[in-house]
Amino acid sequence: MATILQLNEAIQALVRDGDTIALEGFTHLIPFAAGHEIIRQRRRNLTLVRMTPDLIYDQLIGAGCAAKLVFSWGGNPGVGSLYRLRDAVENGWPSPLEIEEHAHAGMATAYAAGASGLPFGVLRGYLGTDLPKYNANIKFIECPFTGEKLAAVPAHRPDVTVVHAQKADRRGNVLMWGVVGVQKEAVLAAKRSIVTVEEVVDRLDAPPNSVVLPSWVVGAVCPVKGGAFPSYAQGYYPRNNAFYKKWDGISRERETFQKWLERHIMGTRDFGAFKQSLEEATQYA
Amino acid sequence: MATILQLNEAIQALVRDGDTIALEGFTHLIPFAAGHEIIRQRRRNLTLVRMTPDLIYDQLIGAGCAAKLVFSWGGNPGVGSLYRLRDAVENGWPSPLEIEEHAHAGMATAYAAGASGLPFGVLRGYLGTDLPKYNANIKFIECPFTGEKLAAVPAHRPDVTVVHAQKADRRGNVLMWGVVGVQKEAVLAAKRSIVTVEEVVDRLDAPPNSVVLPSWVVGAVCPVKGGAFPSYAQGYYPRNNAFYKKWDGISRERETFQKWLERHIMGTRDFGAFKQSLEEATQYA
Amino acid sequence: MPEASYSADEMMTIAAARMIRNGASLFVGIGLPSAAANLARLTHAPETVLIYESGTIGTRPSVLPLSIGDGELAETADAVVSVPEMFAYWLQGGRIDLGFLGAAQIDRFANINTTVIGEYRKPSTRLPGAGGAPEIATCCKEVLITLRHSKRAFVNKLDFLTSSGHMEGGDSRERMQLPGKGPTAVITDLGVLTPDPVTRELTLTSVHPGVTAEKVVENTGWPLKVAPVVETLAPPSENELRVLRELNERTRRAHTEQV
Amino acid sequence: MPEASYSADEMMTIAAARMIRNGASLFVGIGLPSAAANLARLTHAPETVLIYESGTIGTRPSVLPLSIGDGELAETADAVVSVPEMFAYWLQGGRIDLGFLGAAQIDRFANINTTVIGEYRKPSTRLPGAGGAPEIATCCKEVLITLRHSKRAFVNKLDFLTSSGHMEGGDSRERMQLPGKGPTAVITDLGVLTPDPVTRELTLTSVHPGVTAEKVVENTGWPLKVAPVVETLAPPSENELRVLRELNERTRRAHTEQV
Repeated sequence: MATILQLNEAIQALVRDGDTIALEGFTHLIPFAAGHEIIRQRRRNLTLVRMTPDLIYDQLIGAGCAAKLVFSWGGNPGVGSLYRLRDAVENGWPSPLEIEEHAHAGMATAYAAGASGLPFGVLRGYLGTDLPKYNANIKFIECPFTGEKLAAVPAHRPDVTVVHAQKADRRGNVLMWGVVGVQKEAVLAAKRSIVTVEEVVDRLDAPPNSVVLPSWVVGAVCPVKGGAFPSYAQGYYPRNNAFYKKWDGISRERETFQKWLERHIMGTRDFGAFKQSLEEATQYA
Repeated sequence: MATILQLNEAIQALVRDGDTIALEGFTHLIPFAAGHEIIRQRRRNLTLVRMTPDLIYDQLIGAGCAAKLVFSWGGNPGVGSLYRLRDAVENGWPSPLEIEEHAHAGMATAYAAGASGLPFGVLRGYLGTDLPKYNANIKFIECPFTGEKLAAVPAHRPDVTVVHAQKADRRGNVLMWGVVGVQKEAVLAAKRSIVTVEEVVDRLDAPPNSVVLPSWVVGAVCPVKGGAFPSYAQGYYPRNNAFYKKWDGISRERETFQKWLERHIMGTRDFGAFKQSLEEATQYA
Repeated sequence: MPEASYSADEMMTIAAARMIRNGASLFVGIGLPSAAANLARLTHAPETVLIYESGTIGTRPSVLPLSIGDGELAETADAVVSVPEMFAYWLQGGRIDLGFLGAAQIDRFANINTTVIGEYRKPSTRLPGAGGAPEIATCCKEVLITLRHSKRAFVNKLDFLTSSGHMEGGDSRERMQLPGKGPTAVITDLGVLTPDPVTRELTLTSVHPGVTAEKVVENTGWPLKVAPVVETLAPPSENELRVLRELNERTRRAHTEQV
Repeated sequence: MPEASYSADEMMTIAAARMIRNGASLFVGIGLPSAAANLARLTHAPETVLIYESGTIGTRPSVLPLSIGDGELAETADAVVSVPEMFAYWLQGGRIDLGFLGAAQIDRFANINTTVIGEYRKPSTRLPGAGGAPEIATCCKEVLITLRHSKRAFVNKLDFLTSSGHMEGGDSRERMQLPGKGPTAVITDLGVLTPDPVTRELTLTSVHPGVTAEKVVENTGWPLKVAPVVETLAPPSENELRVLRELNERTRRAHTEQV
């Protein structure tokens, strides 16, 4: 059964230095509040797994939490580069970052294999590309019936998966909807899990066949209103595209990034205070 | 784009002698009306694929439509045997029936592999059982990363899949809910498909993330009110458990079965007439 | 309560229900397993998570389903997933504490047959087949089996091995790398057999009230090992019996509406 | 309409949009592909089924999404599926008529690079990487590629092969058993290249109004083959230009709300 906790307690209890951790959410429902709390609690040497590192991993990497990144598309969506990721890969700042690079199909297959209790997943992928040259976790196998050549990737089995969802009930059953990405697979593939939610309600009122994570497969549920900002929560608030664009300027240079990090993340108590500090900075900018 | 057709036209156009055909629906939404129409149109030498043959394949087998059955659980759920299936397997009546026998996990994996465009699927299954001795379509492979032994089954790729759903809109987009079984996978795995529906509506009003088959992946949509009887359509009518029990008596002997078949299926024009004839038989019984 | 006031089947169902820990996730087959699981949920184990292979998770039916996919299972479930997802993410994913199976034949190492009596290609009786059982037997953390005791059912050699128990005994299951730990109890209408911790051979460890160890041995098709001390289980409590009978009566009424 | 009244980028988008057959299912990347696909949908191809890798099928956004998973894509979709399902059942399932990709580098056989400029382990520029592109390039029945024409982009040798086009040309793609038939056109801000039916080498077959074949050759990093007759495409129609500009303007406004 999931325990309903404050986010800082959940990160304290469930995320350890050196963990392999997946903070998932495909554009939608990205668990930014949890990412910030990991930065605040100064976790180190994490292996970060995520299809699209997005701003959330740019922040974790720039803050020095990561030793390795497993990913398939590392840009600022619709804007450009992730400069903290690039600085770590190209210049080893603030520390060297090992990368294990996949395509989306391979990452999705690896999460699904993890959720399925299989050691590996099979896909019609990677054929002809240079990716297998640089990633020993991409192999090729033969179909035992037709002899066709297919790609194989080992299952993702994160120590911890963190996702954000719209709702949980008081027993810790979780409901999400809209673009649901690989969140369910990432939670089911993980040894431990944290779900931040917009709200905790008396009754989920989940429509038939919706994406529900029953309480007993979730570790901790943490209410964090707005916890996916600047990504979005369908039915609650839209994606803050302006912030995604603004991040380009904040993250381009180490100095501006560090000032932003110190002021808005390290200098705030929690995600509510972070958002207030961001608002104040905008008002008086 | 799906074409909206009468059921007899759809069966006429899309189901051919010798086809491999999957009529799916896991207890719920079993496409009985379509099964009856295949019997009426006297299709022969079909390879019938279905996890649970249920009454629908007992009827098709007894009527002489089938040459082969691919399945994983062949009983009358909660009642007992499927006598027409047993008579075909044990005594070759009305004609010999080849069987290819799986477990549910293998069948589900094979449909998912078919939907995924893969030649085979992998599962942690069949280990230690006698099933692989009698089914050449169960092989074992090694994980290329861990060396673990896992089962492999070839993908199901039916010539035609037929399912029943609650609703379609006028463009042929299909919505189903409740126990959705392997229907989506079976449709996506097939070369051609027919979906019978309770009703055709102006707007689907599908909840987010519900099970929708977009019109362009469906061959024909056929409105058949009550077309899943005696199974059920959630939100429309319950399972007719009494008929499932009654089938035990109807199907036990060849003679009673044949009389039932002649009177209620061969002797009726369509599924509406079938149900009326069944009602009359009950009234005057 | 006088002895004759309950049947052997009722005692079997109640004995099986008692083995279910509150809060456990249960993968449930139709028939006796379903009755026992629901009885547990309605008595001492209200937090039990019932899972049926039709894709219904955390379901709370008011009557026993006739089929594994009855509408009420979906209506009262916490979540309803597709069948491929059920087998891949939930069962194979190793999330289920307890699998609950019936059987037509069982051998001394709790391997079971639900496929054929006689030769596979020329069966004397064709049974329904595997269904979800082989992977329930291997992927659940633990497995319970319930069936009626008879020499026809408790056989020296299975006609067909449908679902793996402890294979040839000893560590043969582990060597095969089957994920779960296999059957931990077989509950019959006479008593309960549990595998020997070392040899994994089924051993009679308790009997139902009024049943002797001799009677169980007589009804077993191999020379059944009997524990040095065989416990006698407590008879059904009034509450267990009342809840079970009400459940069966609700079920009977619900499944006999006119066609 | 006078020639200077539209930009080369607008012409590129419009030329790409014109290649989209009404009713086709399209797997769409962000940026130019998304603009072209939505322009097609808003002009000659209203029945086009737009699919984004975020899991949105048959979506009808009123503005261009900034990300591949913007909320409006889900709200206006016929169906929203999980990402594993999208890649397995929909893309790998072979259901998509047309994949639409951008690129940082392309070679003469329409293989593309979106991973790194320079050495992989010591890149001069680290690009976002593969995303969905490798499997879009192999599993869609047909692929269109759009990018701006320059010697930096149209290179003699890719720094990294991210997504397979026609490999080494000839039948090398077929020999590798890639399921789809690969890139059928490359649409740039100067014109359109199509693979030679036999050698599969990209060949200049049409130019935008006012562009010469020489200019395209000059901006290509290998000795570009030029078709015997190079067609000049029709300039943007008033309607194409109006719809595209309105779309871009709506998009600009929607993506600049205050933080």
